[in-house]
Amino acid sequence: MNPIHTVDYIRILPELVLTAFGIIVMMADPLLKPGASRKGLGLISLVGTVAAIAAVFCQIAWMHRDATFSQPGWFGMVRVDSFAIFFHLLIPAIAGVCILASLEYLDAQNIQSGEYYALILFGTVGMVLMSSAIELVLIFIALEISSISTYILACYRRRTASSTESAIKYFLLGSFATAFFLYGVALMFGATGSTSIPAIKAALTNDHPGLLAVAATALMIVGLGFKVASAPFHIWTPDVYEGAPAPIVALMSTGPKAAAFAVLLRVLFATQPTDWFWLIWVSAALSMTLGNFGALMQNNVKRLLAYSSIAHAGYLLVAFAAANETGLSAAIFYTAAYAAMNVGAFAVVSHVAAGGERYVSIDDYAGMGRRSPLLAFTLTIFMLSLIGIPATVGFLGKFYVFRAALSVSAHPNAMVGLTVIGLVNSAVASYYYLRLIVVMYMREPVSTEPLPPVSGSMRLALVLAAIATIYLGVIPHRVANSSEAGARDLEPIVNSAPTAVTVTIPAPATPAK
Amino acid sequence: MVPLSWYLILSAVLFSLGVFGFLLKRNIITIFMSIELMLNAVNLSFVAFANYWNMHPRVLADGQAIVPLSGHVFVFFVMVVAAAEAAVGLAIIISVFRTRETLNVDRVNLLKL
Amino acid sequence: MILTLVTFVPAVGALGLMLMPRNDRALRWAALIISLLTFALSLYLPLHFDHSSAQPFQFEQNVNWIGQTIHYHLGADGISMWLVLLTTLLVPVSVLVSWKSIHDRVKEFFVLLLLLEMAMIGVFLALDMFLFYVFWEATLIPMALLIGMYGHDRRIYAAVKFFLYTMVASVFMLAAIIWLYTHNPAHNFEYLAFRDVIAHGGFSSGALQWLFLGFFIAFAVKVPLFPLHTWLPDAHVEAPTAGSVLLAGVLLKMGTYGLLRFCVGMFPDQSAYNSTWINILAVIGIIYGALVALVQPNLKKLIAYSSVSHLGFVVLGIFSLTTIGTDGAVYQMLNHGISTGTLFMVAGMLYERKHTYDFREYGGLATPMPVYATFFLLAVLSSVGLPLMNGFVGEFLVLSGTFQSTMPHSMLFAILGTSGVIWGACYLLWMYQKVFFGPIHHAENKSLRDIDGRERLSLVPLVVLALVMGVASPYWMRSIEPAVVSTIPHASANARILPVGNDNMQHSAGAQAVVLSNATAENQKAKDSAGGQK
Amino acid sequence: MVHQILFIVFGLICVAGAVNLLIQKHPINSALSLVVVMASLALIYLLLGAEFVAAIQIIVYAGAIMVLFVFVIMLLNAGSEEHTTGSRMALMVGVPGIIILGGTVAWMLVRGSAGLGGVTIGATDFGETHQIARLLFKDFLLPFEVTSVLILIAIMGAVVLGKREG
Amino acid sequence: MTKNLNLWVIPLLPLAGAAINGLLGRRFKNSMVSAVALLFTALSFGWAAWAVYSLWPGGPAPYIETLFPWITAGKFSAPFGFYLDQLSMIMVLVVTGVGFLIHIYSVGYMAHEGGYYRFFAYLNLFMFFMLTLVLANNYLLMFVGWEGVGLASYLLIGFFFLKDSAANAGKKAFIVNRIGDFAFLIGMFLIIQHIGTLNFGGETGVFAQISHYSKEAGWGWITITALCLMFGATGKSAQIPLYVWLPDAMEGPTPVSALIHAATMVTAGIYMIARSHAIFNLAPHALEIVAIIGCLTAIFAATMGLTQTDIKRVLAYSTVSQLGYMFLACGAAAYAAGIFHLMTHAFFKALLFLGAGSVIHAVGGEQDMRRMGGLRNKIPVTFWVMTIATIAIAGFPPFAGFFSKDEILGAVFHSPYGGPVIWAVGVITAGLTSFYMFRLWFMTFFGEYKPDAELGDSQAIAPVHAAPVHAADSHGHDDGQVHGGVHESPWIMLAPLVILAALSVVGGWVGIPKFMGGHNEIEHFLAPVMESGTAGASEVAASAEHDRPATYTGESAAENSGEEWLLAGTSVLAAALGLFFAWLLYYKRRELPNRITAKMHGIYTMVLHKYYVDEGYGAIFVKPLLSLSTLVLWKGVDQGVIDGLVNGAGTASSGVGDELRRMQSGNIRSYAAWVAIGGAAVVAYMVWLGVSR
Repeated sequence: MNPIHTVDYIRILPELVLTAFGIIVMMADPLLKPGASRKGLGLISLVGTVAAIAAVFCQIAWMHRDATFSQPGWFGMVRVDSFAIFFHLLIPAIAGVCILASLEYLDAQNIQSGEYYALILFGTVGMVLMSSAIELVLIFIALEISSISTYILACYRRRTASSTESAIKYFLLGSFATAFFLYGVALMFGATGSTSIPAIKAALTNDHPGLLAVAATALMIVGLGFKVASAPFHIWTPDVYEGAPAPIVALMSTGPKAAAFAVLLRVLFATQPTDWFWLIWVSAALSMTLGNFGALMQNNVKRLLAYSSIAHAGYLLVAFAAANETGLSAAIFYTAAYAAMNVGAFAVVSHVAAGGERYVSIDDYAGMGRRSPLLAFTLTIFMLSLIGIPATVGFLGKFYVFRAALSVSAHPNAMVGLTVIGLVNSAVASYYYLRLIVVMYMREPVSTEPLPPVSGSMRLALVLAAIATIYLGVIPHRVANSSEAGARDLEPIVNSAPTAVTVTIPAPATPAK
Repeated sequence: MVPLSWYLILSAVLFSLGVFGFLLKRNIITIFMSIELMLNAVNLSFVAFANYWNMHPRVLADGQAIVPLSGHVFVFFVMVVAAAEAAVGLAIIISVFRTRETLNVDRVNLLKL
Repeated sequence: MILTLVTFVPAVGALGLMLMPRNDRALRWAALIISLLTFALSLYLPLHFDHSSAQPFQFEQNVNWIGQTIHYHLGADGISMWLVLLTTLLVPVSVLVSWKSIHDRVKEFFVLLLLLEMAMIGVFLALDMFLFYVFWEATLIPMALLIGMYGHDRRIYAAVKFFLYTMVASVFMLAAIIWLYTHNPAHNFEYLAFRDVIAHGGFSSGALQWLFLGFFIAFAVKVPLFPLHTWLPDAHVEAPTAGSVLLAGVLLKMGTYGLLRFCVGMFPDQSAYNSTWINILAVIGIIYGALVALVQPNLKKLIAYSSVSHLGFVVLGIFSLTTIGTDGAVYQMLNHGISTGTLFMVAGMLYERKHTYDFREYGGLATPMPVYATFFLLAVLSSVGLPLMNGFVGEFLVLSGTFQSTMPHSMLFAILGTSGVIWGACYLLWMYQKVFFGPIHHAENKSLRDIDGRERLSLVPLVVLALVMGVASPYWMRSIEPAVVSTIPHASANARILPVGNDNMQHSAGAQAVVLSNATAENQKAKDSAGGQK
Repeated sequence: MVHQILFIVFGLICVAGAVNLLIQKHPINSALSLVVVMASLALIYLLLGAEFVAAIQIIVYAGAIMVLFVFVIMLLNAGSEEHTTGSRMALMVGVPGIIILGGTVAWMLVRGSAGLGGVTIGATDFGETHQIARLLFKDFLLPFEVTSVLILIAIMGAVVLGKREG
Repeated sequence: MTKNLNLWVIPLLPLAGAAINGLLGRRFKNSMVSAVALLFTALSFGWAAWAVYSLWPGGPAPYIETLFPWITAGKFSAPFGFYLDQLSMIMVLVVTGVGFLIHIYSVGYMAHEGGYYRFFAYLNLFMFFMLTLVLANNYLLMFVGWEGVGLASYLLIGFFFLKDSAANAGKKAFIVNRIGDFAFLIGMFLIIQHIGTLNFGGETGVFAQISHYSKEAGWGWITITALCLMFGATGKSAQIPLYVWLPDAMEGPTPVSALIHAATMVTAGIYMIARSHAIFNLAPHALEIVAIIGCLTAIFAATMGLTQTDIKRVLAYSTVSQLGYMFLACGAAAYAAGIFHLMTHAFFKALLFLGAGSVIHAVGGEQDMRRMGGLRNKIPVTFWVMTIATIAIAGFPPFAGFFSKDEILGAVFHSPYGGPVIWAVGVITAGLTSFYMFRLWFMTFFGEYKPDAELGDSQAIAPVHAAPVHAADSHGHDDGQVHGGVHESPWIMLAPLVILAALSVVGGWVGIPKFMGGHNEIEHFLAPVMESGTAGASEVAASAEHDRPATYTGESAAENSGEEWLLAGTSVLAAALGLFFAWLLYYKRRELPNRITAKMHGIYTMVLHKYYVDEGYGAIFVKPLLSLSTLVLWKGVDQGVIDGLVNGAGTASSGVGDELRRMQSGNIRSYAAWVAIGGAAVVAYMVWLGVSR
């Protein structure tokens, strides 16, 4: 008899779809003559992401049909709950926008290879899988899939030294961190005898977690902290982002990050929040401060955005520190918020950068308001959102985060302190984001050479991102609700969530069966 | 028979040596090797723990028995990943060499500040 | 509903403008028409304002916005209503002012202007703290861009300074708002709910103090209160005329409005507790601003510092925590909006002709441009606080309110504040003389053309209003006072005045009855009680 | 007893190999010393009764991966590394870091408060291939399948990055 | 009550005139402008006269009329209300009457000036505010007029605004007045706080309520209030210490000096004190201070008048000194006398100024008396009216000045707040007055005409701000027409002079005191007012140590007429002495003055420079203030400290940012080091945590 049921295939439907399209693209590539534009493949892969999203909707429908759907499947490997669904929707969307942004970029850099798109799709598979995996083995593999594909993509402008350098840095440090993560997993396996998160959760909550478990958690935090670029493991970010192709930065600063955050959530909340509260607190404060202050004097837009992404990871960690349901939903929402605005920003960057990524310094944006109103306008929206001006998603994201931070019962003063640090940071940050706006609108252009016309695909990408930024900023109900649902679904695993930070051993886990 | 902690300490030592290698070696390939060393250290502890749990089976709160062998499986997957990483990593190293004509990691520092 | 219309007609108009082709003439007219339409709509408010209703707010609209917690809640009371009218009046005026002076990137200019109007109106009408904060921050961007895109030489510095100052400050307010929300059992951001929570929440005075400061700092920067004022001169000097007009006319009022509605309205005890040092700052502001204005070599800088001085009066009045003082403060907000707005407009007209604000370039202009001189003089007088002009009513009420206040040392503050009338005369007359009197040193000044019809058209309403408001203040007071009374519950207790019957009560009872809608009642009561004592 | 002697022997060989990896100047020597480490590790696996793991350790690691390394080293005919002082941080910050890290972990393990105690482990009859196979192809089927994607990416990556321009 | 008088029309008519001239005047012909101005002034005079008549006699004064509320807030409310009692009757008639005459005069005088319409618009505006001031039914409305006249005088002094001196003088006048108003406001606040209203009349008015209080022995709030009001009055009425603006105010066209700075505006302070007598009567200390300030100002200004050579400035100082008399009267609680002198002074001082104007007009804008002389038969009419005025002000019976001045001196002598000493000072002042007036008279009309005399020390004479010697430069006469030598002014200018001359003669007869067989109508007329508020006060006073009623009335002194004759005689004698010396020094032996000045050079220069008061104020207040504002506040605090901090924070944080970026050495191994140390920290912390549990 076949122990695997149909529903199990539904549980990994998006992954299947993405893989299928990836393979199609990969196969189709040799059929095109070398040197020809790969736009067509790009469109196919775009369709792939859309199909993946459709698949997710099918999953949602299924979920509504039978309740057991969100139980663990594949012998406790994956768990497609609303938490996973949220990221299932988010990540392919990101990938889609990045592909849109890449279409003209590749031609501009004259890179003709379909594998590019295939790699994006496969990487997406990994990320999507990360968000639904609840078994460390699977998590590890998914993580590696997304990482390795991004290593390769980062290296894609391989004629240029900067690109390869960023790739090697990313690769070496990435594997370095992975080793830490693995060591943590190993110790965790030693502590609990299992690598399945629910099991670990159960083991840790029942008998008093020993030193091994704590050390294991620590090492896993190191590994994942590297992936989400939170201080003090953020240090690779600026170099890698500067060297990598802009659309790929758009992807890797949002997609893998979101996925990694998902994993971090699942892992962290399998353990005792009291263990890591101060860890996250410090890391959050550090990330925000280092990120923002590092960005203050940046003249390279890509580096600037890299630092800003560190800072935003910090804001996100604030929500982690809140460690209750509102905190979770805030964190989940923030990933989406950050993705929306950051992808948009990098899309603009990748267009302005033009062939060989020549124009990436702030001065190249001078007088953008005249040279290309559309780009300037959209970029302004993204910057405002990154600052956290109301009516943009950036503001709501921060708002939810700090609301969560202030609503925790334990450590109230610590959290108020963290909130103040965060808010002051966002005020400081407004300076360098504003700089970009200032340059675009208040300076006269230095290079009279007109910007390349914005292609339809890029327009679409920008408009999509901008609309998402504004829409989520003004009418966020649906997304906010689904993020809350996600948080609630994480709760069975994180059953200590509502009474989050309390030293008392929480009630035993409801068996996830 | 050997105490578990011996194995673990050996793995810890190997891991630390791997980190040392990463920090102190200049040749990118060697650095990559020290990463492999770290992975091996991890594998050792996996196997050791698997063995330990095999001797001390226990039942989790939700009535599931733990599966000691998953440690071995994990090692298996780690090796797969390591192989994949090796392929990609070496490819990257090659393209770095093509653009830089050097394998000295200290010379690969265009991107800074 | 009407409030929503008033608020968002400009925004819709801005969208429309964005889609219009770059035809400057058409854009100008479109902007003018939209802003006038907004003004017409806003006129609905005073006409349909119910002076007898016991409701604190009128024309309310309250619907869920984000979930149950965040509402889209607009409402107007006497205070916000008039501030909204001030806004809707000043915007078309500033459109007229920038008619010729803006010729580059006209479209962006008017779009920003209209967006700014939307945000400003929203600030005054929002009754949901979240919504309020949204509008509050939303004013930042258009203003900063107006300064930075259309300003003068050091415009970028000014724009960034303005932005950062306000941004940093308002962040603390956000923290306070969120904190209050998380401790609000009703789990919403309703202003009134917050009031109740603070009143009955049993928070420690320490917590209240922090919250109060959180709000206070945000508003104090906007006012701007000494020593947080240094962004103002730069912003004003660099801003285009329309920008200055709106900045001085409305944005500063957002600060004082916030102080009144939120700091005083929500934290009565803390306000009383902190009144002393705040009043000290206000008085310093009055005198300091005046003295610094006195020695400015630059027309616009002088006016900017005069704003610091004038807003000091407003703060003084608010933190006298008396009905009279606060009435005066609110009235003074409107006055300052009109008089200083006018001053900036006339200054801008001068700039259009000669492209400098430096006094040394001027002098003796009364001969070539008499009409202009007249308007300028009227503006100056209204801002000097000459009786029968609007400025006097406000200052007088503020000062007498402060004088009677039971807050510590208030009498001293009142006396020091009163000295402001001297300083005001000093620097404003000095300015006027520098520009208009004395021999003409620069030959080209002999041939400066007097202001034309459009410019007169933009000035006349303000000047007329300044005169009318100086003569017929009760028309405004009758809607302002109930609002003030409901905002500061025990204001009357803070006054040291001996209640007596004013004989005009008997003489023109008719007029009185109209004037004091529900204030009369309590006056009467107070009188009776006093009579009892006598 | 035999166990312990064997463990100590192979453990020492491991460490020696690892140290040699560090001190060797020429990458090829480092690679060979790494092979030594791996081989002896395989033997330690055997001590732990993990035949399957031991086997693939030899086949995959020593066999495949290290060959790949050596191949690349030859391809780029990397000479012995010259000593550059690119980063003081590595010494000033990193070394203490490692010492703290290793020290803490080791201390923790020795202190045995890992809840595991000083239990002794050794060869057992478990870890035979068929058990692993059952696990691998039932419980861990999904990861196993997913690795195919991983391999695919690796191949593609190698191809993309490796192939000459054009 | 009686029929509605619509008092509001009286001030509004001139306002209408001002509005018409101000808005449309530029398009009018001069004749049209003057027609409008004169018409509306005349109308308002007529209306005032009618109003007074219809209350006269013994009508139910005071008549109160409340139009509509102006300021209402909380428990406070101030309406637009007008108040007509005997006091305001006199004032309104003086203002409108004299004002009308001066309007007529101006038609001729200003005929050739630029900005003709502007002048009349301002003049009418002034009338409006002045009438508001005198008719107001509450302090606040009075304050409207109070500030308004200040504005009007600002505009009119600065009428020749192309002259810096004129502009400065106008500004100075306004600001100095503002200093007074500052005190006035404080006074009002005090009244509001303690009484709750600012209205004069009515059963709840200030005066009705204040009568419930009893006289203050010490320094209670009433005294403070009174002092505040008094200080306000010193500003408007140019008393020490705020008199400095008035001499400079002579920069304005002469009719302005006549109307505003002699006849009407400057007397507002006196009027205000008289109006508030109910308050002052309760504050003996305040009264004493008023008296002292009054007499000090009187003598002080008189001495300064001795040395001035600018004809208008002499008159200016004499005005200050005369105002001192009125203050003195108020201080002696002889308000009626004060008002009486106010009226007579309005006549002859207006006359003097207009006459001086006519002289200046005749000699083509020259104002320095040393360039005049021998004009008596060149401009006979002017000469004769000036003579009358001079006699009147010098205080020779039976001219107007004599009676009012005598009334005051008598009152002072008897008053508890005055006494013989102050009386003596007053008499000396009288002597000085007559001296410098006749000096002016002789210097101008006698001797020989020397239009281009060498002015040795004109520089020295030149006062700080305004240089009267150059005053004529842009004074339109020269540009206007070519002067064929000295010529008499046109009749439109002379007619008002003649009328005023007549008034200066007979004006005093309404106040012939008892002992001269008259019966002091004016005092009887004002009695109801002056007695009104003081019911409580007087009975307290009666019970107090001295049995005189607080308000001085001639009756009280009627019985011992011998003493009265003596007092009157003394003052006349003093005047005579003054005349004699003037004759001696400036007619008989013209070389004497120079010798004397050479002798007592120190004192002379000091007096010549008006005791360096202006310089003193400049050195003590103005300059330090300006430098403080510039150096300390603006450059120091504002740009130095605050902006320094702000920008410093900016640079500091960017510096921090720069340092942080150093972490990004770009070297993989150091990055790994960071990761390692971070990992070590994390692990160490966690293990420590685990152990500590």
